Amino acid sequence: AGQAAAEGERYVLVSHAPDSDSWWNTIRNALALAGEQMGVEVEYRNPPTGDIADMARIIEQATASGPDGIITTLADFDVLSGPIRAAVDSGVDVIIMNSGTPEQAAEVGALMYVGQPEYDAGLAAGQRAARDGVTSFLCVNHVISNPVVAERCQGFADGLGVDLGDSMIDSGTDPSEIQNRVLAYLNANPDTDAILTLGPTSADPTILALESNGMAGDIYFGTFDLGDNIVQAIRDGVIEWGIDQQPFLQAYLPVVVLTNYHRYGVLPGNNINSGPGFITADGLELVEEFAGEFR
Amino acid sequence: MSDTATGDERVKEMSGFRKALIRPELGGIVGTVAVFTFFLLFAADSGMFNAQGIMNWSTVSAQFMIIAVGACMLMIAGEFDLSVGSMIGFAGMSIAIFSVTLGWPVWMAILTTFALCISIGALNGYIVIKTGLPSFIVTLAALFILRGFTIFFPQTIERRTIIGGIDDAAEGDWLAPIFGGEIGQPIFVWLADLGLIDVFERGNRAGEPVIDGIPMLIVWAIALVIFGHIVLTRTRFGNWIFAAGGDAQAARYVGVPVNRVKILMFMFTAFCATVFATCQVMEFGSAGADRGVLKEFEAIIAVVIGGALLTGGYGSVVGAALGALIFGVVQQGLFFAGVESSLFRVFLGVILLFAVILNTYIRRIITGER
Amino acid sequence: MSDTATGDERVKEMSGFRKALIRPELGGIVGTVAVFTFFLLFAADSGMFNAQGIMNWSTVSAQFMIIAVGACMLMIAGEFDLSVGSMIGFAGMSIAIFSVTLGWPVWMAILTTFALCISIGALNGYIVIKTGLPSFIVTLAALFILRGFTIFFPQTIERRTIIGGIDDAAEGDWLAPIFGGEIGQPIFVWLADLGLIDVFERGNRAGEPVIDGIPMLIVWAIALVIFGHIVLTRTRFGNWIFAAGGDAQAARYVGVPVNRVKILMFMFTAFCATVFATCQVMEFGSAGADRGVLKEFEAIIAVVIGGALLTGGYGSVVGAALGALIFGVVQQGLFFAGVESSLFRVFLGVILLFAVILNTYIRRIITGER
Amino acid sequence: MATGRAPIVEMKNIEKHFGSVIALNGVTVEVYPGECHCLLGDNGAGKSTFIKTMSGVHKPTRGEIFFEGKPMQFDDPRDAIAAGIATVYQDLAMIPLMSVSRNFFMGNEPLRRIGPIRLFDHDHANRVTMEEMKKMGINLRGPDQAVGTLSGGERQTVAIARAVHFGAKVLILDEPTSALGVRQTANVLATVDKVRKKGIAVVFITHNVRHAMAVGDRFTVLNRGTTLGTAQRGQITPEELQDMMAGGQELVALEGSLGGTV
Amino acid sequence: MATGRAPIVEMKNIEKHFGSVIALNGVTVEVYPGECHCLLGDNGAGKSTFIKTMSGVHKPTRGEIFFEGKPMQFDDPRDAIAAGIATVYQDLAMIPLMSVSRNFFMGNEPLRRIGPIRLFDHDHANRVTMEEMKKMGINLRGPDQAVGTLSGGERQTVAIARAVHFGAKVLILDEPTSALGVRQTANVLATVDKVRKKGIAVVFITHNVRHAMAVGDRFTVLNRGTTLGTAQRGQITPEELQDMMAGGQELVALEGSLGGTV
Ligand SMILES: Nc1ncnc2c1ncn2[C@@H]1O[C@H](COP(=O)(O)OP(=O)(O)OP(=O)(O)O)[C@@H](O)[C@H]1O
Ligand SMILES: Nc1ncnc2c1ncn2[C@@H]1O[C@H](COP(=O)(O)OP(=O)(O)OP(=O)(O)O)[C@@H](O)[C@H]1O
Ligand SMILES: [Mg+2]
Ligand SMILES: [Mg+2]
Repeated sequence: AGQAAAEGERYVLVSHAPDSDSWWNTIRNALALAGEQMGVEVEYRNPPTGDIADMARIIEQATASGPDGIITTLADFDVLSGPIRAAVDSGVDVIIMNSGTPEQAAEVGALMYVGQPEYDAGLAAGQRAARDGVTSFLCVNHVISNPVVAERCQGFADGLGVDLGDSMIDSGTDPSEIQNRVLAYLNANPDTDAILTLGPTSADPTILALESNGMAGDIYFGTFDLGDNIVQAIRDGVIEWGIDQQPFLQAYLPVVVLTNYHRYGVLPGNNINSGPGFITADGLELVEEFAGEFR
Repeated sequence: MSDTATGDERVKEMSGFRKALIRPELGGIVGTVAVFTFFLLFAADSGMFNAQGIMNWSTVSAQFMIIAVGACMLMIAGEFDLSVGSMIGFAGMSIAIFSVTLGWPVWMAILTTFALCISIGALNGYIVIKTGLPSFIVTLAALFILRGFTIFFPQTIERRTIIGGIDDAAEGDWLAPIFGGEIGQPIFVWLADLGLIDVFERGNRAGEPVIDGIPMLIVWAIALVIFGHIVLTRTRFGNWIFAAGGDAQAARYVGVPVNRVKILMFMFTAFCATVFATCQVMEFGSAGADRGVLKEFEAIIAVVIGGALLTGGYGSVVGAALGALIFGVVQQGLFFAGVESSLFRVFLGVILLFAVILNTYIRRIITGER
Repeated sequence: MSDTATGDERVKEMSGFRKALIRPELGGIVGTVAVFTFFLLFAADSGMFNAQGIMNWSTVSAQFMIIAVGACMLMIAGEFDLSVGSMIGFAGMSIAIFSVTLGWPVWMAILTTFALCISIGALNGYIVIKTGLPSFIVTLAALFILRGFTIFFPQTIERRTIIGGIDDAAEGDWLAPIFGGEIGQPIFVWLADLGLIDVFERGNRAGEPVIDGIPMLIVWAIALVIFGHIVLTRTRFGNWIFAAGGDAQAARYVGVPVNRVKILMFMFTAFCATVFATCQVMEFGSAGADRGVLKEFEAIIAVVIGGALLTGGYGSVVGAALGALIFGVVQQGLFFAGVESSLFRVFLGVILLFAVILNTYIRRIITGER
Repeated sequence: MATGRAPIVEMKNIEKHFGSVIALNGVTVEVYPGECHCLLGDNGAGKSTFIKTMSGVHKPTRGEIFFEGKPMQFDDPRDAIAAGIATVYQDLAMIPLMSVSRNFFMGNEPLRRIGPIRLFDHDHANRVTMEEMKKMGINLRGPDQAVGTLSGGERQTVAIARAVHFGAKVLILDEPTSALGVRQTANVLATVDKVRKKGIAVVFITHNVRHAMAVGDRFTVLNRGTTLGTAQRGQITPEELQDMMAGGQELVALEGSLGGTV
Repeated sequence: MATGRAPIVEMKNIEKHFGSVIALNGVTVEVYPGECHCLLGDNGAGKSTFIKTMSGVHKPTRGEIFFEGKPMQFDDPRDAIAAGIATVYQDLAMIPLMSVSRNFFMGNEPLRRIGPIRLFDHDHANRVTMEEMKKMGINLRGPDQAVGTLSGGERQTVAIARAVHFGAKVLILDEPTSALGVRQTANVLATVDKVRKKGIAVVFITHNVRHAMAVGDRFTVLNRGTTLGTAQRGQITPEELQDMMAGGQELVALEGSLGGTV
């Protein structure tokens, strides 16, 4: 961590995701790209097991290492607000990305919020599905113990105006188990209208599950976040829409904003909502090319 | 001269029936019967026992079986391997990197991965043997190291931790179908024609039977169980496995090559993990850095439910396979029965406890252990 | 009559210096020195050794220490507990449910949780003692059962897996500050006045020192280490712990109440896990269902790095504390040094292996084990 | 030698079953202070089981135990030890990883008060251990030497020294000489003799008739869980004892040189 | 009895060090076919270590081994067993959880060919085990009875029967009688006698002079890792042997009844 970069600014991005969460690769790639383009030094940090209490320590650590700015998620306001406030107070500029809400970001003293409030995204998706005539759904949650992601299901249920109840299953992360649990659920609840998956980890096996039980293209299927197989499935008509919260922007913009703020004192006046953007079969070219890498 | 000779007045006789019943697999058999009875009573109308439902829990059980066979034989040989889960992730990622990133033919990627993973298994075994450390520690270290690399390599090379596109690469490959294919399709078409199994009613495959064929995963599971069972009970090497786990020193004294046996079992466990990973990668077409997390525990649990002794020297592959079946059926059955899915872990823990208590009782009767 | 008597011509003498050096903690001491040297060389200018940085890795190490003390004493007593991580999640959730959902006063929620968790620890111990099963299996079952309930209860009651607002509930509570508070604030103000530590530059705490005080977490860690060390080396009960783990049968023969010792150690481990959870909940104000995942391994690793023997009867609390320190410093230090975070696991695995090999060597010298 | 005095331990009609195995089937034995009572018998006759009921390890399935005339029930080895029955088991009760002095005082740790807390008095323990071991003719490297580094004979000696030191009224020795060399055996027998002279009752289990004859005052022979009776020293010849120990059956015929040597 | 014939095993100047412990310091012993060679000595004299170098468990630090006149190096117990050296260890090489027949054939599994594959011939193993155990006078419940359910004496017999069955040319017994009762001991001694008469060389370790005198043809006494020499049967009295075994030092003085009985 030398301070040898062209202009010398150093920014640390702290996420709440465990090491292996593939969605965050886009973030890392965008972060690296922004660092390169702006000529600043960037670092990516995350708690290896996804434990948010460990994440608080990482924010404290980042603060101690004296960066110019910290970009962090606000996965659990109670846990993270203290360390983030301490960072702000000790002179580090903070931008909240991804999780949390604009109000919470303001409350901890962050410069701004860039992201897609999870609940709101779920709600928007639910409202859209309700318009398409959906009345019951299955939410495939591959990280049951992560409360942030579960907000999406809650929002979706509220958007539909139904009770979440038993609609959310704990699918585990093993693809074969996810596939078979989805099959089991659909078998036991054949009148399910829609499926909501919360990311590529649960979407990919669900696509296979639907292909194997013949419901592909038949059942209303929406997902969060993008990946190779999701894009292909959207093209094939298996998936209705994918909610793209554009992780690229969530990492890229804060670096750009912070750099410009530190160099020229300019700062956008508003928060930036990077999502929800609904990706459908139309206009998939670029999405397809960069899915999982920059999209 | 003998206290235990037939007709000893100091030992009450055991009935012949009871004796015939008492086998290492008994716990597994009882458990399997109990589990099936339970779900037949409470989830019979949920589709759990129609063709699709059966295929569903069979596939999940087959997965567990593949790793349970390896874990079982290793456990009987007196060691265990916590790195199975990480090895699964590592093997899948290795195939993906070789075939997709480096563009090797898929068969070469698969064979290289097998060679690589089996060597890592051998290294685990070698360290355990040479340092005399408990395998818990050595393989715990391997768990962390392998998982670390599984995340590090794709991230550094491909800038992502899920690598897809393996199915495209595998198109036309001669080796890939052995792991990812299906067999017996005509049988199912015929069964569907007879009306014995359902056909799809809607969607783009309407009219086709709901089951394509038997996935190779299941074939592998059955083959490995049979192989493991024969090796263990019918061969010289099997006797050595029991001996190495029962008392390594005693086995060494009478000339059993204990070190070789143990290292080979570590390699076999790695082999099973790699089979698991390869089937998964070939079926799903992608490899992720988080594949296989906690699978080491699931393998150990299946083996222990199946009656093996954690400390080695006792157990049966058939038992482990039944353990895997119980595990798979309970897991999927709870979904069919509509039980709140977070309670699955609670059930798992409870079943584990009951199974080992039952097994301990059976084992004491068989071996006269005190 | 004695082969090992002083002056035995068949034993080469060991130098006095070497003998003084050889203690169970030696591995931990060597490791600590090595780790600090390493980071002083490679991360000295990263802020790792300024006030905030020191507080950062101290806090993380203190966390590990709290659970390591329990795990260490239990391991010396010959058992271990894989349910520590789940217990942490469970305890936190229990406090949250009692205080937030049910609206009990926080002190009552905390005390009830302690009672509950210690009872669960006692139950673990009781099952291990009564059934004679390996603690690996019993506590593995507990791992699943507790984690299942930790997810199930809040989801059923509150429809989410994270419960916040505990800090509001704890406002003015007499017990909460003992876990979530800080001490020594005046010292830091004074240090800041002297310019020895930084002050906040802005916000509503501008002018205050960047470090408020020493979190109770660290106080608890130090207190538990001292308590554990004294109990283990200075009391009758400590001798019983060693005896129970060294050879339970032998200890029973001479009248050591082995069952009581083991159950108490399970309870103490549960106590430590609950302290950990309570400190965390009081500091952060919320409890989540995923808290504590994998902490059981981290505790065991710290203990083993600190020189304890996985099979019981040998080890030291000070060693375990040093193991926790190494663990914490390496984990945070790698961040400070800017190492790719996925490599953390790789480092951890490698350090674990080296540490146990070193410790095994030291132990053989001390105990004449073969 | 025992008449006129009251027995210190009386075991009456002791039965012990392990599941389907009947290990003891009504055994009655009395032990007097100052005598060395030898317990003899075949492998599996139930000797170890019998003394384990005496020392509280097993609870008898049926039968009564009187200690110093009063009926006693030992729930736990602790109770027996507290009452004054010390036992050196066949499977040695020593913990190899622990130091000699910790082993010596295991279960009887000396305490030192510091205010309200009572700590293990290591200095006292170390001093006593060194002294006691020296008395037995063993020079330790130091009191913190691990028991694992001692030879089998040395460990046996530590175990006996420990039992004697804690003021046992009854000392039970289960085959203490079986793995010992000639010198070590002589040493143990001499110790038994010394202990007996102090008025302590010794129960001594052995397969070796000569060792039994050397130190025994009375001999009880067990066979398949029952007693074949108790004989006084001088009332029985080694040959008769030998025959009884073999369970009253003819010995396997051995040619020439072998006869009568075992 | 040994002269004129070539020794089957010659151990020359064997040294064995364990780290800082010198367990053997140059021991030379010859074993002839058909003799029973007794190895005697104090606890820790190095007897077990010595026979372990003979049977391939330990590699000697220095020294040479000749087997049937040819220099031999055993890297592994397998090699020694293949050459015809079978050993019954002090710490019994039996696996309690395994069945008697699996234990009996452990390391020597009989194979049955089915096409290209060779399977463990369980029928053969079971039959042979039952027969051999019956010859030794032990009636098993069945060949699949676990060894853990046998008594110590029975296990000892299985171990010896196994060694003899596999056509050993040299049979090494490490303190086989130490934990045995009178009858069992007589049985083992009779077996040794029988085996010796078949022309097999027997190396017999014991602490009991009488057992040694009963079956031994020659006696080698070890003391602190070196040999005090080898004596022929008839050239030495039990008392001299006793003295040598105690390491040539005076025995601890025992009063009256104890003298000369151990
Ligand atoms: N815990 C136990 N469970 C079941 N059976 C037991 C147990 N302990 C002893 N036995 C059986 O009880 C009988 C008597 O055993 P015990 O150990 O008392 O014999 P012993 O006279 O001491 O023999 P040895 O001379 O070989 O030491 C044996 O048949 C033994 O197998
Ligand atoms: N693996 C080993 N490592 C270190 N020292 C050893 C080892 N094995 C034996 N020794 C030491 O070597 C010496 C000889 O031991 P050995 O077991 O050969 O004696 P022994 O004559 O068989 O005694 P006993 O009559 O008690 O069986 C002893 O001092 C012992 O402590
Ligand atoms: Mg006995
Ligand atoms: Mg020996």
